[in-house]
Amino acid sequence: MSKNVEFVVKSIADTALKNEQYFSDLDAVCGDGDFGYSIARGFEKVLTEWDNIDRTNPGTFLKEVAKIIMSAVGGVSGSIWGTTFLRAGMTLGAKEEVSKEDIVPMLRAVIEGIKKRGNCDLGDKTYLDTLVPTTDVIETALAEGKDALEILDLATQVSADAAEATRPLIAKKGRAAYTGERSIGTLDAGSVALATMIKALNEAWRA
Amino acid sequence: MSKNVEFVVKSIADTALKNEQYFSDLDAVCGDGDFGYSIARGFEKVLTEWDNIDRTNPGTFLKEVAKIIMSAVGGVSGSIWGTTFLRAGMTLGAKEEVSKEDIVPMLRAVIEGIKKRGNCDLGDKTYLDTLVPTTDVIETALAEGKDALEILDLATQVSADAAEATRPLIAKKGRAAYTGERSIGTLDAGSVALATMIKALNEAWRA
Amino acid sequence: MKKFVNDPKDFVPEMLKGIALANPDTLKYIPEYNLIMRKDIPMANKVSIMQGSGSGHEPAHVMIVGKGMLDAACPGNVFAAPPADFVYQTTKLVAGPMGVLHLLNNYTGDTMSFDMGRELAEADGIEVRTVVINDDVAVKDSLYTIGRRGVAGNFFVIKAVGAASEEGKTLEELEAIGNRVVEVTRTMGMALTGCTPPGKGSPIFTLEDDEMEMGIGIHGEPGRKRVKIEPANKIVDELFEAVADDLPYVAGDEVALMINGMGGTPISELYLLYAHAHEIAEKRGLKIKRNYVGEYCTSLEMAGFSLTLVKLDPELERLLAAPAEIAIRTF
Amino acid sequence: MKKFVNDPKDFVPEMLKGIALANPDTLKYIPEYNLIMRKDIPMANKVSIMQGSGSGHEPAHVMIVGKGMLDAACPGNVFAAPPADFVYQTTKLVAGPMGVLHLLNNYTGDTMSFDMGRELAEADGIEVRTVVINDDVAVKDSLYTIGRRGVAGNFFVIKAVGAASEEGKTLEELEAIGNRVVEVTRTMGMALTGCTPPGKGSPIFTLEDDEMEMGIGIHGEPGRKRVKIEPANKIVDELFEAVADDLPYVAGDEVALMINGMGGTPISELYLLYAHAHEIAEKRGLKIKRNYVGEYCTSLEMAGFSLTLVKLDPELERLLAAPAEIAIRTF
Ligand SMILES: Nc1ncnc2c1ncn2[C@@H]1O[C@H](COP(=O)(O)OP(=O)(O)O)[C@@H](O)[C@H]1O
Ligand SMILES: Nc1ncnc2c1ncn2[C@@H]1O[C@H](COP(=O)(O)OP(=O)(O)O)[C@@H](O)[C@H]1O
Ligand SMILES: [Mg+2]
Ligand SMILES: [Mg+2]
Ligand SMILES: [Mg+2]
Ligand SMILES: [Mg+2]
Repeated sequence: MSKNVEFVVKSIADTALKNEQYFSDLDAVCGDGDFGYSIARGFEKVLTEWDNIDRTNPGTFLKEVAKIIMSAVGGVSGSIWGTTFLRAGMTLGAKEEVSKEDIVPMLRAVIEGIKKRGNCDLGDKTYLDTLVPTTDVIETALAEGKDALEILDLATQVSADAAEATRPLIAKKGRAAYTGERSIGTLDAGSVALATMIKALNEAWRA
Repeated sequence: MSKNVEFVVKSIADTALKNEQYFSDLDAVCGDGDFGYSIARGFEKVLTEWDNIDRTNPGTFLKEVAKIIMSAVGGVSGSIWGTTFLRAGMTLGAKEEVSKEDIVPMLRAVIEGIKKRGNCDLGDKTYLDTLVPTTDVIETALAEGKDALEILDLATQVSADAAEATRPLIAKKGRAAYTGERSIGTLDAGSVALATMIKALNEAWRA
Repeated sequence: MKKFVNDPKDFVPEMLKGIALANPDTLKYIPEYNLIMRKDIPMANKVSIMQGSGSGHEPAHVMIVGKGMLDAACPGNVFAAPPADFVYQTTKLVAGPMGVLHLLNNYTGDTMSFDMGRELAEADGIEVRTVVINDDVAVKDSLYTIGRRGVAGNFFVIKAVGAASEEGKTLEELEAIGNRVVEVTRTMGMALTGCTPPGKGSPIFTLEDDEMEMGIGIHGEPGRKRVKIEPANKIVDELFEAVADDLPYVAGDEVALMINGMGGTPISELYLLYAHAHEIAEKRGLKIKRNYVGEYCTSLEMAGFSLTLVKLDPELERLLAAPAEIAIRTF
Repeated sequence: MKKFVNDPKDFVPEMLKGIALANPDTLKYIPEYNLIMRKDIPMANKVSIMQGSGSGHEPAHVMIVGKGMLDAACPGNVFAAPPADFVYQTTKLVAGPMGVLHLLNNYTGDTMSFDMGRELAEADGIEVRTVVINDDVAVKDSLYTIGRRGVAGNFFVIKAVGAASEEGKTLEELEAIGNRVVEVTRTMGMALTGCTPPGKGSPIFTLEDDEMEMGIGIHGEPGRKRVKIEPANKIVDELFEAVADDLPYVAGDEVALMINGMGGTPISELYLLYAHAHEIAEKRGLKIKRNYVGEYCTSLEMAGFSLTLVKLDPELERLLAAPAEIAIRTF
């Protein structure tokens, strides 16, 4: 099975655990302060069961990761991050290996899945607002024939900018939405988490 | 009716009201922090009903003050300060005027009343520990023929010293007693209140 | 963190274990799904009623499982909706021939989990209906697409459908009763302090010594506005007006009035608040037929309260008055 | 001061007004004596039972007036025993032909007021007996001449004599039952925070973020010792040992176990504490026949709890299980 897929999932999980407090604090500004805790518990369970996850192929592996998250984490985070891995896995189907060409279709499938499950769209101040521009830049870079390290650098930069760009938005989904205009000027926790995960992945890849 | 009796009661009441916070704070160190509040409510009611208190003679006046306190203040303070004015009033009986000779018998009756009602004795870290030495010095000074101002000065000095001298004692009565040895090094609230009242009376007398 | 806690991750399971140990004859605890359920459920002649929601709102919902109230509750972690899997597994465990009623407070996370859980249960052939509770007037419908939040008013929905289910009402009938209660129930809350989820270790928000937050939710989310603390009666005035003018409740209406503590406010203060709310209600010509003072839906140890009005009709009044037995009790 | 209060001087009367407004059919409120009493008292065939105590311990005692519990409560101000006059007037109002039972928690102030009130009532020909409650093991008998304090264990005395009085037991019999409950009841409490009486406006004592106070009373009095905060289970271990070894309660004993919240601790934490207390009890071979988790005797908004054990015999168990109705209720 593709070691790269495992590497990416492991890196994301590690980042979620390392930043538990930071992500919760971000969510506490306008939300209910549970975001970091929630995803940390989900990814913690993924790491606990790491060795026993079905590795028949990368698609199955990702779907199993999704199920673990959905049985461990409730509400928005469980549904959204579960959907993320579920859609990515479903896109791969029974393929033995993941190739460059699979990346963008996987990300687009994730975006569609989240839009449906979360009943949300761009500009709602959710993690979509970072995922979409990041996917766009990856798509362009792949088309331009850039290599993995170049693409990771670009994705790190664009996701960081996109997360920062959630500041002026009004939160329209999740518990942060209840504060209305008071959410203006604050960062979307989910977006910062995604940017942080990409940055950490970039660093891990080079290490 | 003796204006002096009214003057003393009025001065004590004013002092209790003015020092409500201070007396409560003292009680809070080892007790339950209600002493200042309790006696303030009692003397407040005395002042509210001031003009209507029965002034047939000084004894009646003092007994009525006692009843007001006992209907307004609960527990230790209501019983102890009520007993104080009750015993003083009973000592005077139906006398029309209070004379110098009445002072020491009044104070001795108060001491006996408190000992009985409070089931306490000297050294228990109660207001007795200040009242008794103060009574002693007044008795001596009267015997030596000192005048009112001299006696007030002496009482002010002795009561302040006696209150300060409660510091090393272990509280054996009231809620402060529950802290046991931790009450060592703290002032007895009731003693400080008495010393403060005498000092204020001394000042008011001269004004 | 001034809390009684061992490992914060065990906070919810240890609490649930306590509930089960305290009620060995009536309740069952299934740790895998944070599930507290009646031992005598499912029944052939009774719809089963369940609610999820996050933890941290106790007694809602795990402590109000019992005859005439909920049949099961499967909360998520503190302030987190239950995983979809909990909802699915619980639905399967409580399902009898008459079906399962899902009650849920209107939050994105709960909706997502219950939607997914319901889809999975329906795929197994279980009939499920859902009543969404959204009584909080602090959040206006028009302003946010997710709609108003569900807060302490959920008690009345649970009590009414719980009593009706004991009478053998069908799933459709219960759904209709639940929705009818939602329509006539309005709440608004406020806080004097924030609260600290054990897993986070620090307060979600902090208020200065002279500040309070109006229009608070039940998850420590900040509310409508932050203002200087006012005398108790002024606060009641403001909440009462916001709640009563929303439906509106008008002179002649028969109502239930609830003062719900948020967890850290002593019951002495709740009764002081009730006294003034009662007097305002009477001044407005509302007839208080039932009253509720205490903790029904809390935010951990937050100091604060919410005020709820329910417009009664004879059937609803009867359902609210019906006897019920729950995990928490005085005697 | 983060409290719901108007003028602090009105705190107690406004709370009492709320209790009366919430229970118009069953309770009477007499403002002159801070008195909450049953409307149907005195009765010809029942001893009347009353307790005073300070305010700030709600639900004790004004909120546990009702059939099968107290017939009247006349509290003093916050943390202050009632004036002797309240005790006297209340005794007169509740006295029927079978006499009046005074219950009092052992504090100097309460004892003085009740002594004076009883003397005055007896002078009027009313028969009065007194049960003094002193269940707190934190304060040792031998060390202080005033004896042990009365704390949350008073609930069991009230419940037992309340049930027995409904059965028509005589004043002597009730006195004996009350004293028997006192003999088999032990409690110890602790606090994570202090509390603020409304009339004072600032906390009675403050604890650092990492400190707790063991052996606390119910008036915000500091306790036995101030130590670093420990995990919940360790705290339960320490209280349980102090309580259980005092009587002692030994393997084979049938007991009631109570976890009582001090006012600011959410019920979620109380059940977490109960879980561990239950397990220790079982490990020691104690048989838990009845359990109690919630707020019974508080210190305003103090965060903390107390643990009580009662050794049961069949009669006491029956009296504790008898139905009762009080001012506070869920439904
Ligand atoms: N409806 C939604 N669809 C997609 N993402 C969302 C939605 N609502 C919130 N989010 C994302 O989830 C993050 C918050 O997650 P979390 O704190 O677990 O949820 P909750 O708001 O239920 O507490 C937000 O920062 C945002 O990025
Ligand atoms: N048994 C007693 N007899 C006489 N005086 C007492 C007794 N107990 C306490 N006192 C006095 O009363 C003061 C405390 O009064 P207060 O705070 O009203 O009583 P409580 O201890 O009931 O809270 C103490 O400082 C002490 O001087
Ligand atoms: Mg959140
Ligand atoms: Mg005191
Ligand atoms: Mg959440
Ligand atoms: Mg006191």
